Amino acid sequence: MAGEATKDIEALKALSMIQDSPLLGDWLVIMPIVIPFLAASGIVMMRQRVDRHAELAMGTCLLMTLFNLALLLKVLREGVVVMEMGNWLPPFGIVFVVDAVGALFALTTSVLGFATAWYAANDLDMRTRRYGFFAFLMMLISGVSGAFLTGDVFNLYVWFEVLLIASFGLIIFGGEREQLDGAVRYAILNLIATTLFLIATGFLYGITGTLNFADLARVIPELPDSAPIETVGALYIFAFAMKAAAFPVGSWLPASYHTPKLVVGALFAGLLTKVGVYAIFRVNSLVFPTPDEAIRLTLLWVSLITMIVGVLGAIAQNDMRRTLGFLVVSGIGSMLLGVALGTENGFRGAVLYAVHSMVVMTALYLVVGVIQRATNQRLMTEISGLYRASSMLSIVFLTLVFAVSGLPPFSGFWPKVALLEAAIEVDEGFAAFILLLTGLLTSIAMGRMWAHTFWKPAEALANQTVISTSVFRDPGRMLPVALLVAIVIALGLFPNWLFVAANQGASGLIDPAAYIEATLAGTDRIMGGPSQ
Amino acid sequence: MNTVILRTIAPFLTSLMVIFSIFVLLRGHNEPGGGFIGGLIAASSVAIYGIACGVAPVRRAMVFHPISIAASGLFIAALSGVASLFAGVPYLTGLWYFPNLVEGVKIAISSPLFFDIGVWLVVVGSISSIALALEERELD
Amino acid sequence: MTEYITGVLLIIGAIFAFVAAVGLIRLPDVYTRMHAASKAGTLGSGVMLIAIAVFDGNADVVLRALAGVLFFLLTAPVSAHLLARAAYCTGLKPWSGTKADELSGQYDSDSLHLDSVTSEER
Amino acid sequence: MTGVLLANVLLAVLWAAVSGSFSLLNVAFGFVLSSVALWLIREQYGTMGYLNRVGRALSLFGLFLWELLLSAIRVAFIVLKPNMNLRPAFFAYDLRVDRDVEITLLANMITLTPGTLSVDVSNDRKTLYIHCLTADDLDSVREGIANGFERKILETFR
Amino acid sequence: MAFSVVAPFFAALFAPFVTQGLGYRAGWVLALVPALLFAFFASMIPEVRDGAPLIFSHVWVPAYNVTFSFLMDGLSLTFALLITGIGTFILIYAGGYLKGHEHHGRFFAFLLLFMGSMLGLVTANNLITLFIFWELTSITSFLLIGFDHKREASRRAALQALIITGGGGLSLLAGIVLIGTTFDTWEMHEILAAGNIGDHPMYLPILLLLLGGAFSKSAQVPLHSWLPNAMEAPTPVSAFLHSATMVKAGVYLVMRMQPVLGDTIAWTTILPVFGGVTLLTGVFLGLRQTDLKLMLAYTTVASLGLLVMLTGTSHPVAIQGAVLYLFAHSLFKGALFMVAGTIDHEAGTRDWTRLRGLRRVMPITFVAAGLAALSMSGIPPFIGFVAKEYIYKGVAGTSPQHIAVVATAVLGNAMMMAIALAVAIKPFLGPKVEAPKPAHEGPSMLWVGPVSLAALGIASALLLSPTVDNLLGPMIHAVEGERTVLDIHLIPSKFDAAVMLSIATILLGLLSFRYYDSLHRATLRWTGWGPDKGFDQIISGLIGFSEVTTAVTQPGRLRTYVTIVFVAVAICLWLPLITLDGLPSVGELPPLNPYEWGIFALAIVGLFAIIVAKNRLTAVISLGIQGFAVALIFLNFGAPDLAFTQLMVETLSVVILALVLTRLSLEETDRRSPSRSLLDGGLAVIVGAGFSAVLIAVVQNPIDLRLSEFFTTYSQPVAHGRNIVNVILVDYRALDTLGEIGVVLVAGLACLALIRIRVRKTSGDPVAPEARLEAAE
Amino acid sequence: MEIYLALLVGCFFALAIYLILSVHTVRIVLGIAIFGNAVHMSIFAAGRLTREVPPIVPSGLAAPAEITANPLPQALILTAIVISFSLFAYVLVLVYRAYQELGTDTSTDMNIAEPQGGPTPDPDTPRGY
Amino acid sequence: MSPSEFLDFAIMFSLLVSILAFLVVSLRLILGPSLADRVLALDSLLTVGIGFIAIVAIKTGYALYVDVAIALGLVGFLATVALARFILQRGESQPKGAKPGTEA
Ligand code: NA
Ligand code: NA
Repeated sequence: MAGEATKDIEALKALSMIQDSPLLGDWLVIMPIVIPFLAASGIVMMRQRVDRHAELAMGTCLLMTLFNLALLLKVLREGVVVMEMGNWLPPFGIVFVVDAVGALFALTTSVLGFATAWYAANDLDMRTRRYGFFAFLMMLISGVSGAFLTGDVFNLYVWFEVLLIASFGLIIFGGEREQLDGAVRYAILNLIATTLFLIATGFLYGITGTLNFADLARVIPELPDSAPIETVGALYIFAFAMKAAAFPVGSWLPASYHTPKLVVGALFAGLLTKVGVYAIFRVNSLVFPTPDEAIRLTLLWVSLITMIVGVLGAIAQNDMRRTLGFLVVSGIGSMLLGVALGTENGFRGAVLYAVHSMVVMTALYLVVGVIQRATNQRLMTEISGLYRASSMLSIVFLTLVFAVSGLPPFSGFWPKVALLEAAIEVDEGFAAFILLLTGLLTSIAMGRMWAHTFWKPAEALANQTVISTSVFRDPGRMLPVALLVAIVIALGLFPNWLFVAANQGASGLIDPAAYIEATLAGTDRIMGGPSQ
Repeated sequence: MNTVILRTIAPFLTSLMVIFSIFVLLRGHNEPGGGFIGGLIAASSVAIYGIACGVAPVRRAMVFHPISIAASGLFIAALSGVASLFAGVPYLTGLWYFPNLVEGVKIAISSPLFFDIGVWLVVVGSISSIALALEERELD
Repeated sequence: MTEYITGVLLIIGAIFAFVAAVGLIRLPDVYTRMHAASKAGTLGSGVMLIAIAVFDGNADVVLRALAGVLFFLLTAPVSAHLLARAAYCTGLKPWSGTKADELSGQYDSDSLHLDSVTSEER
Repeated sequence: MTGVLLANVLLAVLWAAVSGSFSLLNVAFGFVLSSVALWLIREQYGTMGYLNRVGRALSLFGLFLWELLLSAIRVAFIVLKPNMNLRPAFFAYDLRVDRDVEITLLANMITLTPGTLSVDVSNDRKTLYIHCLTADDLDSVREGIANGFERKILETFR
Repeated sequence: MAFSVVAPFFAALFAPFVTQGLGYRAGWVLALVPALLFAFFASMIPEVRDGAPLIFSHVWVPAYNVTFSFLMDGLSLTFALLITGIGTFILIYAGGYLKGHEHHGRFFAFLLLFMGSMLGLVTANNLITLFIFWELTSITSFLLIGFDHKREASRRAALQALIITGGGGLSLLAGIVLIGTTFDTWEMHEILAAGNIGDHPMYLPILLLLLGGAFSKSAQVPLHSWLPNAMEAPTPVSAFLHSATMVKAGVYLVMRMQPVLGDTIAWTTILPVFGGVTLLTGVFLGLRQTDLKLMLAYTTVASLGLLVMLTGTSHPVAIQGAVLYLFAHSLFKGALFMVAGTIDHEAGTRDWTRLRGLRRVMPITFVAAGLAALSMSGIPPFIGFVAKEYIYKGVAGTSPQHIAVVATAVLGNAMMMAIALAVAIKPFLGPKVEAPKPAHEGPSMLWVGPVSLAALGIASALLLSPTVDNLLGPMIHAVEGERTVLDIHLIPSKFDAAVMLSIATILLGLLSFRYYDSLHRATLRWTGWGPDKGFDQIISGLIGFSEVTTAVTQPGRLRTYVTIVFVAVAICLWLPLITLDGLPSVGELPPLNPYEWGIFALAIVGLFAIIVAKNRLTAVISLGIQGFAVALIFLNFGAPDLAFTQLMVETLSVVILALVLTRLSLEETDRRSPSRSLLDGGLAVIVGAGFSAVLIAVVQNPIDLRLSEFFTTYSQPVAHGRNIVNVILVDYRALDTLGEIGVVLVAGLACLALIRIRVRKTSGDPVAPEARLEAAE
Repeated sequence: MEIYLALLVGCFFALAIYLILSVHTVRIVLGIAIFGNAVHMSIFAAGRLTREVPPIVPSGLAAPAEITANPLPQALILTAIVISFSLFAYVLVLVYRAYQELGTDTSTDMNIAEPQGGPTPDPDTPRGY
Repeated sequence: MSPSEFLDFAIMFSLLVSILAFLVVSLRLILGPSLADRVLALDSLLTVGIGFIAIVAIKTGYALYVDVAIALGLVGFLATVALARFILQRGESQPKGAKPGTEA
């Protein structure tokens, strides 16, 4: 009797669950979530041991970096890696599906997490830590990683919320009045964006009856009625464009990114908007592979205007941090351009640009953080004489100036060439022109910043800048920056592996057959499906 | 609030609500309820206790800082999924164990149960810590 | 039979709930309205919970329904007390038709300390 | 007293274990059975006081329920009559009970019974301030409370 | 080969340390690097002379088809030799020139970086590689021009150079990418092998884009202004980058692409016009100057114009002239710049109106200056003379429309001669006047370079045939794109038009020198707008434009942002519905129960109450009503868990609101003007109706319930739970729940931090040293 | 049935948006709360409505005997409700603290983070080089 | 009337009456006039809601909804407590027109 019941259960399990045990390597897929979750809860539990928080966070990020590196190599070698949470057949359970783009972004995330944790470990006071800075950091990283790795649209929403609330926590550290003002703007506008994401997901479920990306890719072409799904597509693109801070709905970013602590700004600049861009990749690739021409054109114009508006905003600023905020926006425009072109090369350019932008913007924020620590000033007109003060800082900053402007031989060059090629090959000459113009304007903005703050001698200002050069010799602050700058240079000099990953990622985004197959093959075997 | 009536009745209500919340938690897998709802009920009870008797007694009663309790919940929940690593199944796969305590009395120990307990702890801890912090803020 | 009892209990409960609502509208001030809300309201919902107990009859449901009723009986008067006190302390004047107010002047306006009055003082 | 209650509960659980069912009915039945058993040994351990008190508590509860019903009906009549003949008042009531639990119980009961509503207890716990709907004869109201709930509470708890 | 390009970069890394150890003498040591490279490249001469171009290819970015590859033919070899050869002298010169400067090591490093970049540029085979080196020269030039960073003029000049050459670089990049998509390769030798593409539809865009890069780098009017301003850089830089090498990169590119892009109407029109205008503008502006370096800079502009003009004719002999002139110019201009620098260094000024009679105190420098100036003037037997001969041969022998070209060439050359004589003779001859510093001959480091280069100017002419056979011949072949038979001699074989033009040029030059002062004053009369002023206007205009744009796009008002967002939402909702004809039709409606109407009514009442609420608490409680109504709706449609949660959450929301609002004192009325209310209301209704319409459209078609059926089937037997919703939460979709409790935890933590953080009241201190957190426990 | 709910949801959205467009931060917060409710009901309706039968397997059965309400949207909404609540609590506390520290609850008066609230260019922008 | 018909009638009747009660109570909530009136209205609303849930429980046959009703009672009490305190503190600590942000 009991045996029969057990047999029944086994039979039912065979129908509802994946039968093969996951390889140990498949666990790499979930580690970017589990490790920081455990670390974050550990940090909060150890509230009394504030001194250990930073070490725990750095260790976690380092471990994640190793795992993510292994994951990327695995993906590059074996193709898409899948893990079915709870062992349930997709699309019924939640799956993590990792392709080259996801793995690449997750790796970049953990590296940036490590650098910022390192910097923060030497920059933050004990009270900030006590209120959970590193826990927020861990949660932010897990949210971002989850967003990069998940294969389920509602789960993506959840990760968006995780990273959002973590960013809410981070943005308020610092104890300045303007932070609260900035945080209000940031919070309200971002809340609207994620809520729109949620409702679009509800509609999507109502139309298709499924939430799994791969399954959606199969179901949507069969739909009888295109109007609702196009609306949902428009809503998605809108919500993600807002998260990505694209014009005209990205005002929240320049309105708030300059207010938090610099190390927080560094994290945000590196990670947050890219999640929006990544979501656009996914949705574009799997859910709405052939969007309405109007949507595509809109996206194209949005991307171009975002580039220009962003960089013009950067030129107009005096506050160095605000300049960087606008540059983040401008970079988003470049990535969106790649998406809007809708070609494999476009996606490749966008992926390359995203990785570059993540590293460079984080590094720039950290460098500005060092500068502010040393000078206690934030306005370009109030800072000068840095060139003489530290050659190390000069090299670092100048490298970043050239990188962010897209000049070779640094990380910004390759994405620009790739995007340029993508634009030119589909005869979008104007887009190519705007892309190049943006690069030029960026070099103007950053070149002026360099001239004003570095070259201009300290004596040139009425209030001569007081520079505490000890900050520049503090390895705790300079080494993380140097690490990122080393990556910027390495990406410029040895971009091949990045191209390999981006090529594989972009071809997967254009033709997601492998993604779909990897996700649903097991289900098809059991239930009978397209691949049978 | 400094009234005899509320102060007298609040501890009683609190204990009642905590019991109810645990009941709702444990029963959630089969009937309406579960970790969230249970947690919200328990958090409500903490709020009542706090309003009636003040924050300090609540903090003493909870022993640990509520946010640490919440963190332990997240820890438990995240860890409950890792158990499946050793069972050779993917993350968060439900693992079930039905020991016979007394003859005929079957209870179920399962990873989803621990997961739900984690949910309960997180909700209780987190909401209590917000409420208590706001309550303390009132006084300063 | 259960159906009849259940039905009757429901109807009674609903009527009491309605009475409480009407009282809330018709009575002249917050203190008098509290009478309606705390008595009729509590009885109304209590009766309806008992209706469930009758209808279902399973021990666990009965027990919980009764526990619920008990809980309401415990909390409803406390709510009324707290609200009335809050209203009075913040200076909400009773209806002009109020005959007597022995509470008047007993609260200390800062600390909300409430003095006692003995029958002699009255 | 609590010791006896504990004994009662333990006996009920023992019954449930022995009879092999922890269903509510069975436990309740066990509780009644063990009460009977406790009653049997009343002379040796003085359990009679406990049982008496349970009986008085039940009677208090019954009185309360009845008053609640009456009260609700009375409110219904007042509210539904076209001309509500209201003569409300706040009055002070001198408490005889002085323990917090008893005061609370009394205040709650007063609220749920006809025409009266406890507003607050003075800080020295000597006076209960009550709001009533029909203040024609406050002294008889006071007397009703004193001889009704307050006396029963004192009987139950002392 | 790749190593030879990379070597200067490595040397640059060590330069600061070498300088730290050896002081200014490091110049001698570091000069070994280019000297050795020169030897290395010289060793390639026979191979290049005899055979096909050499290609050295290394794998670099196979995933993007970019190789680290180099092409060695006559063109690149000549350039490489010029770069390393002149570079050797420049490094030596720099050792003496900047002796004692605090950033001397950095300067050497920059110079070496530049040298490597320039070598890479001229030897690159892969166009992407070429571009990278191209931009590297811009970057190093930026650093070198701004070397004297304390002066605003230096910073301006550096930025100007970066922006103009960088902008041109972007144009070049676009052209390169276009070539890549057109030819499907970026390997130069493959592109050269493909032959002329004058007929290709993409020809004109490619040409224009490449010329954009070349003209900016080679300072063609109107992009020339950065070059004279770049004279802010220390003289070794001017001599090396801004005369001998970097500015020739554009010419190099034009010459390199001549076989592929040349000999079309566009080519032979655009290049000569720009080149000619540049030539004349250069000499005109050069005459205005009193600063020796600026005079030389403008003649450099002019020379670059001449080179572009000649290459633009696509005439074989003109190209021979161009190659000869390029070679000659590198030698004499490098020497003259160093001379000017030495004068400045020793006499303390470069103003020719304040310098006289230095020949006695600076004899060696004078000799160098004289030799170089004679070469520049095209006097035999200098290499400059040969160059001019062949220039005239080329332009005179061509068709009549080249009259203009001939006239331009003659006028330009004559004026350059006048300026050359002015530079080389005026400071040295005449009575000695008091200079700011007591002048004397510089140390050997300062004269080795100029003397050697000037001497080479005569030596190469005297040894013309080996020079041409080994070096310039292969270069000419590379530029012409075919191996023509060369007939180049120092002594003209017959008295032809070219000789006449040469004589005319010399006579005109001498005449101009005779009346140099009045000529100089005459040019000064013309004052007005120029591209240099335009640059400032463009930059400040850009800043102003940015400010205005940003004020519009980022007005700083939350309400504006929110309004924009919802307008966009309205468009997203309605546009697809309308354009795709997806407006839902409401057909038969199933009846609602009366009490369901009641619940809906309750919800509406709650909403209404919020709007009319005059104070916070009313609004909060009304919020409770609508939340309560939502819970009843959930309950009514079979969602007890939802109703349960909704009730709890709504109540807790009300509680937290009450806790928070205790301290908030808010406006009682919604401060909106009637028109604003109408606008907001209209937008709200449009968006709300949009959501309704989309939702109706969504539910019109039947839904696929696969997922829920699966959950229902396996909940009890496999997942051991009867409450399917809970099983979904803790099993099927437990990961959602995990993330969600993460949110709950972080929200708690964030609120805690928010409540505890103490905010400073003063806003005077712009940077928070530390967070102001209150110790809580 | 869904259509009725859709229309109701429209009202919720409209009111929520009207509130969010206000300049008073507390009204914005209330609007966000209602916005959340509207979204939850939208998802509920999008998953189709079934009256009264909850997705619970009766005791002793392996599967429900009759057609139940769609459980998946319920689970999604539950997750969303808890998340919205958390964010709501945060935003509320944030608005409260902003009010305390900035002294205003009116977004038009909050101009510290972005001081140049008007169309006039910022005179501080550095010029020159 | 058969038992089940009677029950159906009773359910429908009580549902309608409850809804009516909801609406009437909401009226008080909107009218006020005092804060205490509104809080009292909310409290009554929840009380009626408990009854409503009981009716739905009987209507659907899912007696377990009684838990929802109990929970509503619990949190309803909490809401009243919190709001009563809100009234006290609003009336006391911050008179109208007080400038915000004056503390700490
Ligand atoms: Na960002
Ligand atoms: Na749950």
